[in-house]
Amino acid sequence: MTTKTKIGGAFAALTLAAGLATPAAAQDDTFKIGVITFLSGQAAESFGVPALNGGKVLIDMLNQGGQLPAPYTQKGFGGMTIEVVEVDEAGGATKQVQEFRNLVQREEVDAVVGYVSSGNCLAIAPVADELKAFTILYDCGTPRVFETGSFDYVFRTAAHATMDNVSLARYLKARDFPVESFAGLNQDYAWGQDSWADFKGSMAQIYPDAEEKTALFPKFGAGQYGTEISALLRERASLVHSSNWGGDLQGFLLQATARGLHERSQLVLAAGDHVIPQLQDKMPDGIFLGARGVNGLAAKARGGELAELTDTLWNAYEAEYEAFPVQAPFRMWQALLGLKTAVEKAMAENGGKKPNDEELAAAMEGLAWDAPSGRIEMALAGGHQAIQPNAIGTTKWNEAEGRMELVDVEYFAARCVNPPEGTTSQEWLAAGFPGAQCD
Amino acid sequence: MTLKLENVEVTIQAAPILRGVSFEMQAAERMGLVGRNGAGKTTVMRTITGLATLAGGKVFWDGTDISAMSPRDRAMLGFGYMPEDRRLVPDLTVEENMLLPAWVNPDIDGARGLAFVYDLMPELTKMSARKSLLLSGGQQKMVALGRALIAGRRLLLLDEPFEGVAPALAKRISEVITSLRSEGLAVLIAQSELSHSMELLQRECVIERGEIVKVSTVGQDTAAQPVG
Amino acid sequence: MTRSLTLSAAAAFVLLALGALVLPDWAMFLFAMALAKGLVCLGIVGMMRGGLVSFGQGLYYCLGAYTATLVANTFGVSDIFLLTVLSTGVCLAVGLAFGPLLASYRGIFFAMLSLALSMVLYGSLSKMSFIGGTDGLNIAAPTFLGWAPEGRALQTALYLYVAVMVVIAGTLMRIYFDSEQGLIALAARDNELRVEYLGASVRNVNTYSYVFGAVLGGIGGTIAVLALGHVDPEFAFWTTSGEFVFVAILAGYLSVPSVFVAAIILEMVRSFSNLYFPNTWQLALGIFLLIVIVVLPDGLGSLVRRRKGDAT
Amino acid sequence: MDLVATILVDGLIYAGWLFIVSVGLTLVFGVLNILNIAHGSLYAIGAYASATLVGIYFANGGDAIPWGSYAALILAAVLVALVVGPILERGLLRFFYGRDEVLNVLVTYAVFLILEDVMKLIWGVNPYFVYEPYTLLGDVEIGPLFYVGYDFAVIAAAIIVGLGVWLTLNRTRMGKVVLAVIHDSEMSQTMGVNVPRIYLGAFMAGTFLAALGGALTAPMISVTPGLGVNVIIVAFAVVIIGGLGSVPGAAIGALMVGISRAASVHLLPEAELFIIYFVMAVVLMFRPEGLFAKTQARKI
Repeated sequence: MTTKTKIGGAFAALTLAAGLATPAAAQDDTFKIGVITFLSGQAAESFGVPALNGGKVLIDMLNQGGQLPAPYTQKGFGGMTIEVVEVDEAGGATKQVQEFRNLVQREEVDAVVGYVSSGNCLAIAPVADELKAFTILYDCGTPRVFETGSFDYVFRTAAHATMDNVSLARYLKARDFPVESFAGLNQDYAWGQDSWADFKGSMAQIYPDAEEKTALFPKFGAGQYGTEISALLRERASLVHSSNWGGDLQGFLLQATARGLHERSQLVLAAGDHVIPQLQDKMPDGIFLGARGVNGLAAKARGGELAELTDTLWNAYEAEYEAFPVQAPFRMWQALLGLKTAVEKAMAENGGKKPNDEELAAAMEGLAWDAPSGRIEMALAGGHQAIQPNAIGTTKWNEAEGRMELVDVEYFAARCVNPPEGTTSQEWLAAGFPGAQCD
Repeated sequence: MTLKLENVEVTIQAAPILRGVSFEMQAAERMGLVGRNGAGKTTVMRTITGLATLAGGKVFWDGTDISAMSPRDRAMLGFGYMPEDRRLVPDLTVEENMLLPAWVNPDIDGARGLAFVYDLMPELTKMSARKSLLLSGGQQKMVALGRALIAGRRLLLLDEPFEGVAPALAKRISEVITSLRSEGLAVLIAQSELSHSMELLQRECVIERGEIVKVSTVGQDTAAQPVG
Repeated sequence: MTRSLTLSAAAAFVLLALGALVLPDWAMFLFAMALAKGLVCLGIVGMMRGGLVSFGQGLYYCLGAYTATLVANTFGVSDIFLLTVLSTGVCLAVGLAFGPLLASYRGIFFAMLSLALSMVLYGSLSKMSFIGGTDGLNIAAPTFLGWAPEGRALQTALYLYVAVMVVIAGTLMRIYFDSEQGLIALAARDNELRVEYLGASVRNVNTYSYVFGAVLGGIGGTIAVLALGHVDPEFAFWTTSGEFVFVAILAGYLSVPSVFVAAIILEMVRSFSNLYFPNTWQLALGIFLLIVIVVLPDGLGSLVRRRKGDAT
Repeated sequence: MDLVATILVDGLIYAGWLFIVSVGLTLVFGVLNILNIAHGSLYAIGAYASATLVGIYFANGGDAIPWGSYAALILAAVLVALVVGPILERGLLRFFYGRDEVLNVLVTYAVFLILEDVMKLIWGVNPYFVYEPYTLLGDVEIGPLFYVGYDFAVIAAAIIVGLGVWLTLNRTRMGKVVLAVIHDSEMSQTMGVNVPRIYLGAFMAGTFLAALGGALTAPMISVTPGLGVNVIIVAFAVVIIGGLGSVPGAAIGALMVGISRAASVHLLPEAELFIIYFVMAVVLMFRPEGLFAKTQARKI
């Protein structure tokens, strides 16, 4: 009994501690967002930290007000100062669900913007709906989030990953690249597996005669690709596809180019732009790559109406972090600008009050806005899933200026590389892209 | 007085193993520590080598309190320990096993020690280059004795040197220990029965359930001395 | 003994149930998750009594969670009782298959082999893209004998359910600890050979403890997945199992309730270090682990026992 | 070149790397009886240190003598061993000697967590590159395939490390004293062996080998956070297969894993992830303590 009571005492104390830790009450002149992204682990370097940095640059400019071109001239979100609570995304889905609940229920944030990992997105979406907490998934790629579920309070402001690989196949066709056979090297987890399936599916439509060769799935974070590169060299495929990212992509490129794989096979990278600032001239010329949207170098090269917005953020980012923004900050920008548009739209409708979760969700549904990455339209999943244009280009080192350029860039309209509403991406690929609107 | 244990208490996992053990040994004295299995003989040995942690009491060497001294520093004082289960290094040869104390202690002349041991136990010469892994239990016992002899210039602690050894070999080991009489070092022999060493011991301590119950001069059973 | 055990079980339940009244929403969820994980850790504590530490308890945690999810998604079952029984059954079967094999291993080898088994499950699930691969699967909120609560009611119901499970499992574990088999396990921890000489089979006792651990892992995994709404192969990853071991070590093998207190402490520390040190929460957690291991080498349970010792 | 030869070459290259990262783990376990999860962090620190040092080397006119970068790689591992080794062993691990093996796994797990963030605090999250040493040795053409000369340098390094460790342990007095401590540290103390010093030395040697593994790998990868997580699991598997504490065991374990992995990538890519656990499970099924468990002297 003594044991029980002592432990009971400890338990009661914990209960009390939990009960007392009440958050500061949310104020009406600030808008508090929880930002969840990788601050540690392998995705920190390539996605998490650049995205957070991009977010900070934008939020600082918004909080100062008047720094951005129209329609983003109003200070903060509808005049409210933006406040950020950062959470590290590393640690697995279990931890993320707990942290999400803490953010919403303990920290009482007004909106959550986060999640690079598809697994985390899948886990968070139902919880967000259960808690009726307005949530933006800003980065994760899996189409499954809205294809296997529907959520009232959850929005994804970036296109899902199907677009990346459809665009690659279309790019090959657009440039009349001859493909007799193709092989793949992708990370052994859902992202790599899905990307390969999408690429294979797209190739089956666009290059029906091309032969599918070996598909390698080295362990995530393996670092050593010697054996895989031997296997790929032996295959002599016309193409080698990879959706690797971060350290895995850098390691693969370093080892593959040292052994001449890029001379034997054309390398095509679904999401490869973000390693350019690190690899510089170690990135070989002539690689076809995408950036999961018109992001990074492709956005800079596009010019046009969005040039002012893009350049403003680009320059601010470059000044602050001494590197140009790659895909991750672009996706954070489109999420935050979308949130700003939704908040201000909701305030216009409710008479200028700080909008609650319902009002925000109503405003966000089917919204369209401009971001440095192009026009973002919440066109799928009943207005909860964005589509956006995409671009693929070819790497070329500019010796004179000492920087990597993207040449022969092809831009694809959002409706050319994304499935239409009502079709899952798998069905769409299998049916040969019905309803695709390419110019 | 060379070695003195004063009210030594040792507890292992809350069980008292030694309860106020006290005795003394003189230089060049040969003493037996007799008791049944589990009486605490090995723990007394481990207390002297420093392997067992004292819960109470003190150990003195040459009048200095060495209770807090590490096993290694005690080895440097010239203690040689032969554990009951030999504990040789299986990957090393017989000679290397015996030389090990000399390698780590500059005060020990390995070559001389080795010559002394081979002289005492000529049968070890033949197997000097064999790995101790390949020896029989009895052979290992002799190697362990040789090792203890090289390390132990002042005090020899022998735990059950005759246990599990063929009678002929036991006799041989007994002879070896007997022949040490001229070397002037203190020897403490732990055993459950005295049969092999009666003739070489001067005194014996009887230990029961962690307590010394009797200290007597060998052969004079009646003249129990007070413990202190 | 039986009477006092019944009393303390009842007292423990009342105490836990009080939590449902006073805890804020986020904390009730945190406590429910901690208690569910505590069930898994209780299984490790059971093995620790016999000197074995499983570094692969994530195997059953994951297996239970996936069984519940697949059954729920395939057959539309949402009743929490039925799901618990089914996934526990699967874990029991797997535990019975591996138990006798693992029972002949000791120390670090037992730890590493159990780890390898859970990593094989992790690897297999990661490859199975038809059930979500590494992204995992979602499961809908459970019903309770036809009642389908939402919001706070759902959280409260889940919390009370796990509280009941904790009290039942804890009581059974206490009875097991004090039974002949349990005492043999404790004796085997100190000297296995001596126990074998006495004619008891350490192997059998270790098998029982392992199978009991498997069942508890299954229950814990089922409740965790129903609370979270999501499962992925990470449930079987070695770091997950490592955390269970940490909780078991933090609790010590002396006291049953301290397992659950330890589980709650770990969740709280993790949650707050995450909030206050988003960039260095691993550092904070690591330092916390070290402090616990240094200050409480025999776990929280020893703290209680030490005080008890002082009192008498 | 036929497939079998390719598999052998690839397998050997991978095995060389595996051996370097595992041998320190097995050595530390053998002497200190601690299965060091933080070994993976030491590997990562070695990679960061070598990236930093080689970077400094080339920034200060190293281009004139690029070969000097190899010295910088090794120096980085030595520095890690000299700095981090004593901090961890004297500052932390020595308080846990003789404690439960599994508890000590948790202690090193805590160290692993701490070091992950410490590395982030020192080096940030941006990647480091030192590709110069990787391309310096040129290409080796074997049949229709190109290999990078550096890959074979890693095999050579593995052989040197293996022979070095084995000869030190079995052919020098100090090594034999270490063998005695590995077998029975308690008995060694009573023979006068300075066990704490041996522990420190062995841990520093283990740290050096882990850091060397990282330092040699750094030129072929980008050094980023989270580098150590995967290393530790494969190194565990290798030493468990070979028998904890056995240097030849680590070599055999590395060869078995390396070659079976290479065979799997070429013939059955789907199985690559499992192959290491498969080999481990099969070995443990027949040899519960691994292939070369510590030898025991006969008891009778």
